[in-house]
Amino acid sequence: MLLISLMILLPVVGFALLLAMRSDLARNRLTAALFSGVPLALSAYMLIAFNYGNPGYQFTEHYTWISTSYFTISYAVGVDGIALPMVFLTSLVSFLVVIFSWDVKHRCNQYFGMLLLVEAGVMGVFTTTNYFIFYIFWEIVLVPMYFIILIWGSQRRVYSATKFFIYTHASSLVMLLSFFALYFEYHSLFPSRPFTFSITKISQVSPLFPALFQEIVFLGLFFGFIVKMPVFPFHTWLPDAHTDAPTGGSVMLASLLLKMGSYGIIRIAVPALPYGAKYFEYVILVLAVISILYGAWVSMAQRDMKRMIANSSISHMGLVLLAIAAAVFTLNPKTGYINTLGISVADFQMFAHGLITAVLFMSAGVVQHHAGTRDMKSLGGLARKMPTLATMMMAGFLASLGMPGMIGFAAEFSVFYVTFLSFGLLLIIPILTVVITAGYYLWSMQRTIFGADSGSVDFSGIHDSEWFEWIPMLVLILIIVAFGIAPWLMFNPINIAAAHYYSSMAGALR
Amino acid sequence: MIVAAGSLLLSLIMVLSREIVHSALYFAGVLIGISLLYFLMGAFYVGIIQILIYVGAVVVLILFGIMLTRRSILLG
Amino acid sequence: MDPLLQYSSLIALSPIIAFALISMVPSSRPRLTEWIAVIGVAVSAALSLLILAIEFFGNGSGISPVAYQQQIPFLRFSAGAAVTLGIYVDWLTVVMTAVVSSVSLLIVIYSVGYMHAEGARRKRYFGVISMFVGVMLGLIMANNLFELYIFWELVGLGSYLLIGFWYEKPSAAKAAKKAFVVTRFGDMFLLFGIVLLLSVADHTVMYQALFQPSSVTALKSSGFLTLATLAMFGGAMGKSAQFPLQDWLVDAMEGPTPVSAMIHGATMVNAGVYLVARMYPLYSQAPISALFVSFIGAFTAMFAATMALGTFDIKRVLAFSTISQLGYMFMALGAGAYVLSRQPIGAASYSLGYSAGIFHLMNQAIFKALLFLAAGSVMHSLGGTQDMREMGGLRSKLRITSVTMLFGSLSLAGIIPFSGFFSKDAALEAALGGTAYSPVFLLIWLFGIVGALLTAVYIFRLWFMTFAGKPRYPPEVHVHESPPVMVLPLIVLAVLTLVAGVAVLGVAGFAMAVHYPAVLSPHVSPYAQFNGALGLLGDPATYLSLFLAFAGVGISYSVWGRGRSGSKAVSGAITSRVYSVLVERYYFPQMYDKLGIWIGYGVARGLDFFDSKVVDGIVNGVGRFFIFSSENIRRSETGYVQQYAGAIVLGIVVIAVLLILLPMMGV
Amino acid sequence: MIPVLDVTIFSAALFSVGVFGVLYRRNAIMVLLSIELMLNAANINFVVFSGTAPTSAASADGQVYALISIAIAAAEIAVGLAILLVLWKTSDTVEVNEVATLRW
Amino acid sequence: MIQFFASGMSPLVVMIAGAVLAAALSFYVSNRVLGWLSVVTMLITFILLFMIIGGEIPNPQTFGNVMVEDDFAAVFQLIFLSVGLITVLPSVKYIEGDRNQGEYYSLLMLSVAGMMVISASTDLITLFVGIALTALASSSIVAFRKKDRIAVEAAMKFYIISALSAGLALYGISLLYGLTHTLQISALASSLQGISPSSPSFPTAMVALVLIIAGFGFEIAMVPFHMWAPDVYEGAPTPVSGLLSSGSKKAGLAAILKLFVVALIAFRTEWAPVFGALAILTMTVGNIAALQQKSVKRMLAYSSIGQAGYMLIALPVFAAAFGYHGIYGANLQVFSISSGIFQILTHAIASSGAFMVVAIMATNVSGPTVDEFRGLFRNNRLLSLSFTLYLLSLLGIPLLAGFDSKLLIFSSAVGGSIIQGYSWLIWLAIAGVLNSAVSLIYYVRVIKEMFSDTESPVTKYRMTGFAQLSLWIATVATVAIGLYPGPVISICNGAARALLALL
Repeated sequence: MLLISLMILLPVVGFALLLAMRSDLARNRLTAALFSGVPLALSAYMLIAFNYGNPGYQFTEHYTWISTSYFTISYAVGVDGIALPMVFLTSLVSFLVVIFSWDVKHRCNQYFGMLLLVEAGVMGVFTTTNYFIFYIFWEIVLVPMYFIILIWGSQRRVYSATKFFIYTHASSLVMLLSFFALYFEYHSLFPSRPFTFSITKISQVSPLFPALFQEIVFLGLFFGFIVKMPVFPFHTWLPDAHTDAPTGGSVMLASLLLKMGSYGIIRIAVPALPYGAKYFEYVILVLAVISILYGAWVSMAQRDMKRMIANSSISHMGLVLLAIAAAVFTLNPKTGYINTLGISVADFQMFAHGLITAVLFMSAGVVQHHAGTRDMKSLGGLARKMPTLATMMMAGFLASLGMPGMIGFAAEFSVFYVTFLSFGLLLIIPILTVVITAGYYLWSMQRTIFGADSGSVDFSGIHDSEWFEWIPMLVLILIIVAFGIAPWLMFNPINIAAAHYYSSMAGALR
Repeated sequence: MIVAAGSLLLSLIMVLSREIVHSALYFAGVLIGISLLYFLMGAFYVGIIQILIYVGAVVVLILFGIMLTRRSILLG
Repeated sequence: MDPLLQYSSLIALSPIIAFALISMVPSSRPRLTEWIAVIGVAVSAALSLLILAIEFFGNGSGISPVAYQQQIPFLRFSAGAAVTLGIYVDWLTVVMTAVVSSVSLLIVIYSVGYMHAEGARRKRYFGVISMFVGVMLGLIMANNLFELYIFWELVGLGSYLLIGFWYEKPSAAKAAKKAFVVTRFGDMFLLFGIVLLLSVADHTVMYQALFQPSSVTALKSSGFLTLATLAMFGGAMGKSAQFPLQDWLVDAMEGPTPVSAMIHGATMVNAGVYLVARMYPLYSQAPISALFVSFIGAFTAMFAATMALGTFDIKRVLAFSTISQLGYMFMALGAGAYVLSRQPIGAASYSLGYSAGIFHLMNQAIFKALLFLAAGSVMHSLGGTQDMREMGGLRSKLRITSVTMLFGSLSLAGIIPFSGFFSKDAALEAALGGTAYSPVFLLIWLFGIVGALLTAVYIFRLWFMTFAGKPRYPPEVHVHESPPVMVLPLIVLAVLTLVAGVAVLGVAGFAMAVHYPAVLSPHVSPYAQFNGALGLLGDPATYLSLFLAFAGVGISYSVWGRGRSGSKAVSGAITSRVYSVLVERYYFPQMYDKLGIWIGYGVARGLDFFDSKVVDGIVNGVGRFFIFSSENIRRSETGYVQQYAGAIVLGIVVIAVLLILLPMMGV
Repeated sequence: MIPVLDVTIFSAALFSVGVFGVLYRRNAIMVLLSIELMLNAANINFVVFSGTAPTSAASADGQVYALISIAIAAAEIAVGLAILLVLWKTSDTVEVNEVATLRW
Repeated sequence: MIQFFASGMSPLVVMIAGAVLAAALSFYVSNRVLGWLSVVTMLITFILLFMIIGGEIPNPQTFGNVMVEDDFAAVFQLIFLSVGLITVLPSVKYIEGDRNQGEYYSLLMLSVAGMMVISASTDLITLFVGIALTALASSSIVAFRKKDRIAVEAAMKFYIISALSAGLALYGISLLYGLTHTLQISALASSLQGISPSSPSFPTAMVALVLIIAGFGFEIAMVPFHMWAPDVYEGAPTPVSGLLSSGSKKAGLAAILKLFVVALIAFRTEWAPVFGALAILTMTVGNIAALQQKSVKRMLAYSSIGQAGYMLIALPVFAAAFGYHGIYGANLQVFSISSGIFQILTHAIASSGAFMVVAIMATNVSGPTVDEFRGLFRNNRLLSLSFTLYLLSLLGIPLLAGFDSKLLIFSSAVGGSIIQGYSWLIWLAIAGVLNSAVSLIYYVRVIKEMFSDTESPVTKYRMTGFAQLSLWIATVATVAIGLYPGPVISICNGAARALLALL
């Protein structure tokens, strides 16, 4: 089965083609749509063909890439229940972003090419089962994203792009070192077995790693991942990058790139170093809680709409980390037992946030595009001029603040549930976010789409969003609502897979 | 021993001397001292080559160089 | 089981389907949306009344506690823990759906006339209002707490959309936001309580499982029961606008008047009361929570009534009145629960508080909807003003409106034989009943009784200022009675205020709602009803409150009733400090604004500053540090080759030192 | 026979003088001369150690190394002087610290 | 004839012959022909080297205890030749208007020949001769534009420092000779085993060690022996800078590998921490100093210093692995050396490519500033894209050659840190990683300028076919090795094994 490889390769081919093409909007965007549309179709097929009863990896592929006596790297990909929502999210959001960017005229061939390359990288991160390939894709994502911010960004794009690049690159290098540590430790623990970068093989023996090793290496991995998520206090690249990126870039960044960090934690950091995670459980918890409240609270102070949404992402990704902390808390060092519910919930919240935040950034992009500013203080009364946009934006905001009937609520509730299971009454602190989030979203709606014109923006020539702007949003909202009404459709496979994926820990100790 | 001490002294004077041409001459002295040392150690061939090449060629070369790179010889 | 119950989910679904249909209608055809909305709500009303009638008159006495229940999956956390969606029909559900859907129907019909001028925007109005009714009914029919929370939030969403219907008015947008945020503050506690229950109560929040005596006992012994019930009451306080979260409901008057009627009469605010009633098996085992509920309710009842005295906005008076009446309901429910909690499990037999609370809810729904619709009719005829100082003397112009409103006022004031009398006195009696167990209830009862007096005063102040005396509105306003589509609901509701109390009490002894706590006491007859009108009338306290009600009306009449609305009494009072406190609503709005600005925005600004200066400052500082060191290292390249040579020699020395030191350091 | 230790001490001293000269003198030619001193010190070592070699082949090696080094030194000085001459022509100086355009 | 070409010495001989021929013919043939001559010479050598690596020409072949042509030598010679080729091709255009082009090509080839000697030598004096040959040829060629003050200044600095280093190194070598009476590296390795920290000759050995480190540290621009490098790289004709950065520095590394991995292995516990500290220092100073450079050439010079720091990581890791028994230790020995060589190789390609871009950009000596790269992408795609690829490769972005090698070298450090007593090796990896992050700042600065929208201040660059070819060679090598490093890694393994075979 070449399914996954195709999903990774097609965007790369598209990228190469687009770079080779001339800058011709009509043809470029069709090419981009094609090369991101086919992966979407493939992932839709995957949703159908996926065996939901099988908790393990499916559609696996395995090729040896580099092989020497001491260094073996294999290209290995596969999808299980944990990766499935992420894969779907990636192909969906990428395609919708291409559609949304239908009218980007400036250096359009490169723009679409970069978008496709980001898609390929993210897809690779979510599907690979090899540490090394994981890192490669992880890094590949940085370069096109950097260019997207740099070339098509707004005012402070140079600063933001550079900051993004340096910050995340530094963290990923630390992560890489930790991978190496795992690689060698595995071999020195089992000299009879060959060196391996296989995520699954290392996870299968992880509880046997010595305690100090786990603690140190976990710290490295954790740092690498939480910078990407991002988590307080390593989050400051995010508002800048999101704010200055073009809309398509912001969407990719928020919907997909942030998920790479949390995905890394649940796929790698915790299973590979369970006691390291256990050792730092309170660190994880505290960082998560701070991120949740801090991100939300800082959002409230923002005037720039995108900046507000970016900060809210910090808050929502904090919920992901909170769920992870809840799972780690249940880990029993003696038996290797872990209640993986937190892991599943984290994955689910990632999926939810990926869908929702795309709508948010798209709506901010439309506002920017049509009204010419994102400054909420100078906006106002947009709903009368742009009813479609206002509807979409409101739906997105409501989804983000956890309105039932939309996927955000199911995810948020699950997070609170697992938090209570692990931490009990401590839940009262993170749950405050429910109010703060509602506060800043509603306030920003009051300032932008409701009320009267502020008078500082000329609304005379303004018109409602274009078809290529609202259709992607509508599609996302429909999916948000669909999974909001029946979240079990996505949650059950995640849950089964997470339990299976982590079961090896107990097995190793037996 | 004396030769060695003498050479060392000469080398010091050479390094410290303010006039370059003098230095070059002291340098020649040092080299000759060293070649003497070679003779004393029984390495005659090396000693001869030392005199031939160093004292014969290198010092001349250096003097030549000094001459070419000075505005006025012997006037500092 | 009645076969009709299988279709009971339609009660909630039909307005939601109507909403979906309306959203597909092109906005150029608003008329169609009216029809769809009316039909959608009418279907629920018809169905729920039918079920009520069948259950009541048909095989009423044989009905089991859980008449009907079904579910579909939502989230499955593990083998033992899952949340589902489903419907749950018992007596409480039947009563509540009947009240909510029928009153809503009348309001929707009224809206057809009231909103006529809105043009194409009616599509949005009728769409949202259908949704609103639908989710409220869903809330009532939910079969577990989680599902209740879903609808609970959707009700909040509906109120947000409706209050902010005229979103281009900044005050409306602000009021909508306030309504949502303040109720969400309460909802947060509710969510917390639900999560708590879900986690400790065997991973289920299904009513059926939760209310098993065994599980309630287990909860109680786990120590979480009080916390969970208190947390849930937090949600109820938000939704039902109890002190200190009452203020949003007053601002919510920014919405169209039928919306106010809907929120106050039929739907939203009742949700909190419903929640406490639904969770009665839990509250009746948690004395602290019960006492708290009762106390907050009683205090709010009196507190809101005082504020109602201080406003000239006709709708705001009614809003305060709603808050106050909801307080009575909580007072009754809490008192009943407290008494039950003091009796041994299995032998508890005190249902007065519970019955009174639900009964009052029903009556309030009716007369409050009536009052609001009548007020809307007044505003409609006057061209939109809400200030009572610009009314007066309308009795002759608006005959039907004034009479129906009088009915509503009498009911609210608790004048026999209007429905409000029975339920309010029952509530006060329930509070008095609590004194046997705790002296606090004496205070609670006192609050209630003072509130009753004030209620009569402020509602007749409203009535007199509006309809009596001389006209104060500008003469050019052409006053006319509202169209039939608006008047008809008024008449229906007015009749209901007159008959509901007598009918229910007389015919059924209000047996149906009493059923519920019987879950806790299987040995007691499920029909341990309170003794109906006779019981009430046999109690001296009743006469006290009745006297106070009449006294209140009298005071009103003496001050405002003789056409002296702009008189000295008022102007004198207005200057007094006490009065200004009332006008400013005890400075609650300012306090909330301050709170919002200081805690919300102020801290946010502080954190933002911290974020950009400190956290990001460190990040940038690291960068600057590198640039700084780069500059220094760069400057070490002086261009002097001898310095380079020196560096080499220095390097040699350093390496030598390293070679000596490193073994010493044990590397 | 001259004691080996003494000679090595002498060569070390000579080497140090050379290093000192490199650092101390500003004139490029003097720097060159000092470097030559260092090379010579190494040569002395080669020669003196060749005397203590266990085999005659190893002993011969030492002297051969010395010769090679003399050759290299000669070549070096030639190239060095050539560069200095060019420097003189372009910059009008052979003071090493007067040519410091390239920096930072 | 066939016998000659079957000899392991043939590449060296061909190179020297080419150099002599170029100098001799310079009066008779046109400059263009001279360019072709050097290219052809290098190509022939290339083919010969491939035959050696492929085993067509028997290897290893030893030459009288002073040289050996084995896989190690061949791989390094291949690197030098690639660099030479990449350097020579744009040179044709670069020195178009200069006189004495014959000498230029001749010196260039001689310099490469010197490097080849270094990589093949098994005797310290041969090594020294090779270094002297390289240094002398390079310093002359730095002063190739003898009217150019800056170039001459650079030559002077280069010359003085190289001569000083030669003095230091030679003195150290002479001390070693005194201790063992041999300069044959394998013999040294065994006879130095007897010197333990308690033996009386140990201090002498340490002095020799320090002097040798200093003397050879100059060649690879190891901090604190690096200070000449930026000035010289900036002042030299740009192709020569490329040669220095990518060629002679690598030759220095080859020398260091031979010296420390083979000859001085007995003192590994002494030099391992020293090299560890120097590696960290080198990469940190190089990368941080590069941050604030305006001249791209100077920036590349510092970057190349920083990169040398990464390469040095191989040494302490090898030291750790050498004492470690079992399959793990044996593997790690080869791994560390091999990844060091691999890093040398990838850096040589990317760095020479980058210098050639700079050479193409400007024919003036001090080179373009970062600002002058603004908008380059609009003017010249090949130039800007290939430059981006080189920089990203230097930075270590996946699927480019530099990434693979950086990865191997860092991973070898992590692998070594597991060994008892060498846990500090992890700091090398961490420092390397942090430095990578820091280096991103200045690499990205140039990339950012190239892709900015503003109009380029400089007109379009017209490139000769040769120059384009040079860029293509470097680009293809960077990408191909990045995508499929397997074969190259196994060649490096062969080289590492050949080096270890000398022990």
